[in-house]
Amino acid sequence: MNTSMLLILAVLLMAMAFVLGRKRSIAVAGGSQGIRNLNSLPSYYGILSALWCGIPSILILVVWVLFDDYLIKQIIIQELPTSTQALTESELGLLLNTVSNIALDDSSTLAAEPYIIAAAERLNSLQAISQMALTVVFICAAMGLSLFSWLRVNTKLKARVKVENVFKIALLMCASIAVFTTAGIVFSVIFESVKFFQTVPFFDFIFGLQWSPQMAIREGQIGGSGAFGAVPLFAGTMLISAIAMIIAVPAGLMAAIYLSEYASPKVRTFVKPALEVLAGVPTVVYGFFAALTVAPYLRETGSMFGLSVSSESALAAGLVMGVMIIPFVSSLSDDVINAVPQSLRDGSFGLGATQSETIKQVIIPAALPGIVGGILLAVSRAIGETMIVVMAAGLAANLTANPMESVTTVTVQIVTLLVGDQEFNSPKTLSAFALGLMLFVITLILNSIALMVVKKYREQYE
Amino acid sequence: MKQVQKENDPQISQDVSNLETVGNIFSDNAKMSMRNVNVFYGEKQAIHDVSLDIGKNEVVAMIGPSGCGKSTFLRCMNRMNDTIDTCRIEGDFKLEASDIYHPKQDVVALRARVGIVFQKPNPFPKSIYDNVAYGPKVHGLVNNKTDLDEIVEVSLRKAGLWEEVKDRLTAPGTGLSGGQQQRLCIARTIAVGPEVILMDEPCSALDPIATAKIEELMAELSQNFTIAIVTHSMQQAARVSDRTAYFHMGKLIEVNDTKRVFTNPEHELTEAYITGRFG
Amino acid sequence: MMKNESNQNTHSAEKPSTIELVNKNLTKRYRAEKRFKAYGVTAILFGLACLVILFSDIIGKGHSAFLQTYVYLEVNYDADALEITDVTDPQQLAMADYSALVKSALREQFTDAKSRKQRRNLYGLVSNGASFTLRESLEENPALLNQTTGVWVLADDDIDTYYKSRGDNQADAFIGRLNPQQVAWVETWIGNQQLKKSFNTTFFTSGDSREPEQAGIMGAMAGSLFTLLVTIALSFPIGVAAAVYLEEYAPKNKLTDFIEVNINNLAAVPSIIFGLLGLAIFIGYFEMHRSIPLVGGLVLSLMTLPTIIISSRAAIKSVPPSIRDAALGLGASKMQVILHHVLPLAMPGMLTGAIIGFAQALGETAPLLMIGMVAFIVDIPGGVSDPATALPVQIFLWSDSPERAFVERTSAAIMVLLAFLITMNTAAIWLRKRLERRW
Amino acid sequence: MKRFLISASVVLSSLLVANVAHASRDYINVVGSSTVYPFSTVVAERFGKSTQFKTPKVESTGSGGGLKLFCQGVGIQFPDITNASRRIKPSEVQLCADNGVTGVVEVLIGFDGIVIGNANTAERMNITLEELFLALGKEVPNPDGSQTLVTNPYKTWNDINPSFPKHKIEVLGPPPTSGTRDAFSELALEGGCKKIDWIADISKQSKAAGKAGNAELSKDLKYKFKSICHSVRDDGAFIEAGENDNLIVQKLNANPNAFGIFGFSFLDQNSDTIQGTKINGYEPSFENIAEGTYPVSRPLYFYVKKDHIGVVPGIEEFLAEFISNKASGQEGYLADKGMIPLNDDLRKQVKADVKRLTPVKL
Amino acid sequence: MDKKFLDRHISHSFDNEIETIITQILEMGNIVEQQIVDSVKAIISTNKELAQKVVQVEDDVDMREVRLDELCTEVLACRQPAAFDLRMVLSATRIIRDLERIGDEAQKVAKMAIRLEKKGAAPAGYEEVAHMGGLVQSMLSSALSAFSQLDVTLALDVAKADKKVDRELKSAMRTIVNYMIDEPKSIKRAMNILSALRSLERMGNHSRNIAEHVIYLVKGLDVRHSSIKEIASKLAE
Repeated sequence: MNTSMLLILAVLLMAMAFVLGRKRSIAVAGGSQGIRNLNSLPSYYGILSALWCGIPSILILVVWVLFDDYLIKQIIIQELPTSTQALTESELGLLLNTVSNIALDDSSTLAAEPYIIAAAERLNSLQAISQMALTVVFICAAMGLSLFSWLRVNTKLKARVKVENVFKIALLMCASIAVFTTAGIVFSVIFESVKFFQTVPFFDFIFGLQWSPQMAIREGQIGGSGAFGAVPLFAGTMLISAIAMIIAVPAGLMAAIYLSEYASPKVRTFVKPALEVLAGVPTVVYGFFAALTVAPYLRETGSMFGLSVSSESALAAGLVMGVMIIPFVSSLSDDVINAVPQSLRDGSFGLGATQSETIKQVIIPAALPGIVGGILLAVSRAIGETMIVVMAAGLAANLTANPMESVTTVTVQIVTLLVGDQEFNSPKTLSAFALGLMLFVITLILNSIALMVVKKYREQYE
Repeated sequence: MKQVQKENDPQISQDVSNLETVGNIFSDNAKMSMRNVNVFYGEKQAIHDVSLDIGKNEVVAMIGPSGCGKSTFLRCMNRMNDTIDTCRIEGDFKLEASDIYHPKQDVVALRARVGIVFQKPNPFPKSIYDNVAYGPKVHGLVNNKTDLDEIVEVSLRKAGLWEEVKDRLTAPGTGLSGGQQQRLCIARTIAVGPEVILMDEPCSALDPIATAKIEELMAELSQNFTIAIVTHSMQQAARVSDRTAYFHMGKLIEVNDTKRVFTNPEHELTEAYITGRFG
Repeated sequence: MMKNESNQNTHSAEKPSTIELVNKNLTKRYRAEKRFKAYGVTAILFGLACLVILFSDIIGKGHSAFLQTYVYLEVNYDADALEITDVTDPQQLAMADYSALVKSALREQFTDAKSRKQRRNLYGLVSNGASFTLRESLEENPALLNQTTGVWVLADDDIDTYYKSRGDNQADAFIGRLNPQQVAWVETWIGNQQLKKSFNTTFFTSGDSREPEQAGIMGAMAGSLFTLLVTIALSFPIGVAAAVYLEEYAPKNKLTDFIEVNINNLAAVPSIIFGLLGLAIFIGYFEMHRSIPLVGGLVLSLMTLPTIIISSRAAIKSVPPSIRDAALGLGASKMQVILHHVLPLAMPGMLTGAIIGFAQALGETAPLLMIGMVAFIVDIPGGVSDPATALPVQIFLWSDSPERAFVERTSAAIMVLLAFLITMNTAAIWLRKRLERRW
Repeated sequence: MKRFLISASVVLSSLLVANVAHASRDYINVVGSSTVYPFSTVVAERFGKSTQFKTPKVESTGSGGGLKLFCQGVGIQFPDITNASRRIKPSEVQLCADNGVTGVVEVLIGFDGIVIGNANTAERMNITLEELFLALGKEVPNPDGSQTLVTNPYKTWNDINPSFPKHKIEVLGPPPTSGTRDAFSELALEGGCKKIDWIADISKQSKAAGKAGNAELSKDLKYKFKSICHSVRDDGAFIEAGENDNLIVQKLNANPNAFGIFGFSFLDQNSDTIQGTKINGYEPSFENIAEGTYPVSRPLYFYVKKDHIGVVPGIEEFLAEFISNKASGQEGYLADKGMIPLNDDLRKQVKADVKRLTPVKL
Repeated sequence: MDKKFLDRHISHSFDNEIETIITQILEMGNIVEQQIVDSVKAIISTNKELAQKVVQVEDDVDMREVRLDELCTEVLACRQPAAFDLRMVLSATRIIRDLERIGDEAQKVAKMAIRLEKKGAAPAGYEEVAHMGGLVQSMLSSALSAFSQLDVTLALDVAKADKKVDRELKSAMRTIVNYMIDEPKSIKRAMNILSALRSLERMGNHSRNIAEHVIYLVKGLDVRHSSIKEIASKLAE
């Protein structure tokens, strides 16, 4: 039986264990009249039995599947002719791939040597044996454990408590995945970053004003100075994010205010989803829009006024990013504005304030912490946005505050450094990971601040 | 002995639509007068043909079971119901000579003259000072800080809160106790200098001591202001008001002197309500 | 309190009437009001205008990709040319050289193609996918052997672009790489009404191709589907479970706080960092293959998980405590309360949040760049462990292709992707409207 | 039952993970240069359609990224073939060897012209390599004629040559991480740089010193020469525009004053909107590049892991398809896609090398 | 006026309390009424036992008064009655007081009976006593039924009957005074019968008070110290 069949079998066995456990508990209690004597409802005994039956046996299955391949291959290797024993590990791996390809597909046996065909046959038979053994062990374990739990059923067994504990632990594990993810992120960038900081001093990286990763990555190539000062990148990121925010915050906030305070329900039902579509448009699409529609337009408009706008200007990327973030800001602000109690509006109207006065002087101040929190979240989104800037912003690491010049961002550099011509162990490639780490840390800080602000705001109203 | 009737509350199902208001809806010195008011929420009619005068410096209490339309009526008096889209109002509302619902009547100006205090204390999340100063500021009643300070102090004094908060005017208004918050809201309303103050169940969220303080305050305010109050507490209506209006299913059933209503109401529904026979 | 009465009187004397002061300022205040409202309308119009510009830009560029040019050729299924001896042998039918038929058909029509180079140019007018069309028709109907019939076959992408841009006026046409002789041939076809535009089924039924006329988004859609399936299968149950734990069970302690901070942070971590995570953990550490939907799905699950947890928590929070108290008061256990009352009531909210999360995952590109899903894959994936791309990645790839005809296909693929996203968002909104409960 | 669903899905996914990680592979895995990618994919597609093998998977990772993946080891989780728009470096050969990848077969498949182009609504230029160097070099010879270097002072094209239009110098080009950039600086800039005698002398001196046995001096001079010739100005005239050549093409359309650096195939496909700048009087055309009169073209390679041949089905057949006349011959379909094929002699040699699977030697 | 909805409060225990008050008042009324009957009988038939019973019953009446008062106080404190309920409780306390006074007067009459029994029968006035006794008894009885039925007409009748009692007393006094002038020796005994008559007249007054309370209870009109005419005209409004 193969793994998926066994899984189905496991489900069936668990169902059986459930039924048996349930029946047993009723029997132990002395018929349906005696259920009151039981510590828990009969179905809990059933579930407990099912868990006893299912979890360990499925664990066995998992462990088996994880290791049997390795063991079988070891056996095959042992049995290979001595000539092949001397092969390096990677060669052996290739040989094994040949073997398993042949084992899977008989048609390609033509060119193979006899010992390989033998090995393939051996592999097939070993796999069959393994599957048989697994099936037997699995069924025995499942049956035995259900019998064990069946025997344990008595009126004093706290089945419900046990089941709920399992439930709770499962839930806790799910909740902890976030922690593992964070750990995973740190893990995936930290080693390379450490390597990077061994070549480039940390403070040079943090405070350096020159970014030019044009290191010679192969002999004979002459690059630039190879400066790794991240300041221009972060400045560029901040510039683009700031432009985006200048667009997104007023537009998003005003849209949210208009929709929640002025618009009729009809307008709201139409406009709100329409604006949310803006948030759903893939960033790739925005990237093209920015690079091909907005940037040339800005350039032309700029030249009309005698300004020289770079065709990769921070402005274009920022504008489009701002458009993308509008719905983000507006829906966050909308939530916060709606959370402001109606009584405050009534209070202000009751005093004779106009709607805009009420909004400006009561609602916005009351919602301000929440709005600020939302904006900070939007900022961290802008900072982390990749595709738009990859397509629309340039790669020149200029340290400038002029939005009409071309700047580059952290994410752009990560993508270019990792997708372009690279060399392992060159600080040029490693710097991508250091940048990733920095980006993670910065968004972490921003988010923490945002969350603190939002939390404080919530406490005020709850 | 009287026969004990088995049917439960027969009067509730009884059609009240063609009942005439009993008692005296008129006031000699009317500050506000409402005539033939009908209010609809969408299809549903919330108020049926109600007429009522509120005399100058008089305290009029509106009582009645939940959903009888008393709050709606009160809110219509300074057009707070404008904010509800489905709400449609017919009839005449007059504040002295001006028509409240006249298309040219400005709602902002109206509310400056007819203030309102709500059921739940709703101080703005600002300082005590700013709460009181809010109204004068938005209406542009003062030009300088000294005047504003004065208005704030006078209002807080009138609301009986000055002594309690004078040392912490910059503290947030939300930090006060429930009763203090409600008095702050009253001070906030007074600060605009309205002619009429509407109170929508101002004490329902307060404990008896705070309630007593507010009632005391109302008694004093009634010397300078005209007050209309909606309340669920009949005792409160009896204590603070000069006249009492009883609403039932959107109809104004009875208006009379408070003393009369609470000792010998004219209408059986009023009597049934205030004696606790339904509600 | 009335000791201030005199004070108040003087006060009233200074300020004779509130209403006069109020009226004095009214005009100014209403102007401000109008202005403020106008800002709001402007903001919304700005947003909508962006939407309209964006969409019209895409639709304007991409609508033509839904039509495809076909050429009518008189083809003689010559058994000798095909080297078919036994028409019942599927092996022979499959391996036969159908392109020879196309070539001979073209040669017959345009006898002026003499030199080798001219002939090459002539053959270039028809897509190399034409031979597949012939094979299919012969396989379907073996009686066609040695018969001459008219067949509509795919035109080459250059012809497609030419014909689409041509309109009624030859001068408008985009000639591109066509030489004058080719143009003349095509004009002959147009004169003979041998060209037609019909709905581009290829675009929806086939995988990627380097020939624009044969390229389709089926492979990318299947890849997106598998990726999304993995994402849904993992992130929804786990997200809901985590939300239940945090809302219902979690004690107030350091661990819970830590988990919470982590979740909230992950929600705003740049997606590219998740790509780095996938590269290091799933591909580097677990040695999974590159470019497979499973890895993509795992990465995207981790990315959407925080969104789902947060929205599920909000949904659970919105179930009033009174319902929990009521059930607990009747003696239900915590688990029963959650399973019987809280989850069913919170489900609409959780689903809405989840759909939005999935829509986000569907449109995500950056993390997939890192795990090798930016690849040329022709075969339509059949499962989560077959190499695949995803729709947004396909867009990214096509946008970088030199062939002119890919420009419109890129926009068309964007339209398809947008259609999916809008459908998902609409579903979320519909669900929210339909199942929303007010307490 | 929710609990069951949750645990079942977790278990199921871990099983899937386990299975996938150990599964064997039956398709060819190609990674590497984004320049070779368009050609490699065409071959892969035809190969998949005309044989019983699965269509190879082609990833565009950049030449360096491809080689990095390629050299990580032997085994099915590593790629079989990597494309490169430059030759493999000794350090990369070393890395491969360190990881047990010894038999790396090099296949030269053709050339790619690097084009400097602008929108065809603008004026067509005829530029020399020297002028190009003056326009884009970071430090250029002092315009007063002295043998010193100054930071590039040229702002507009007609500063360099009065016959050029009076436009701001604005060139969109690939980032330093790109192979195209390497090729451009090597072929175009160095080519122009050498035309300036006193700089060319540095190179000659270096060679002379090398012959004389003074390795140190030779290296220093060589470095000096290269740093003059390969440094691209970073004052905004040269705009690093990413590796998406199509985007560059479209940006040129939007901005007629700008020039772009991109592969020949993009010019080929977009000849209606952009035009190639003549370099040294030669237009970037198929023939000129193939004949070598157009000076800026680079070789395209791919590298095959010999150990994988016979393990992953179809590698040999794929190689055969790639170097067949049908594909990379003078009249092959790759030429249609814009690749400049090898001349016949070179091709014969490559074919022979591939047949013998001669490992690369540097 | 249709007051049938006034039958029940939302709070049943409030209903019960009011009910208890009413029943107890009626019970007390019955006892007091019996006292009147007994005391009149005792004086006419110089029945000492009967008279003593009247005196003894008085303790019970007093006790009932106290208890009912308490009950009314409780209702006032806890229920804060309004309108009809308020008037009911107020009337109840007043009716109780009046009933108690009637009881007192009946006791006085009974004491007269005992005295007369010791000193011998009075020269005259027994007929008048019997007549007035009957009148007063029926007044009280009517007042009580007016209370129990909230019958304003009946109550008005009671008020009218009080006039009659007054007239009766006047004529009886004339008769007895004439008698006393004729027979000065029997003045002491005659005085006894005279004070009994006076007591009866007071009982009549108290009954009228009860009737007035009923009118207040039902109509909310305070008709104390008003003439019958005034009352009648007020009621007619």
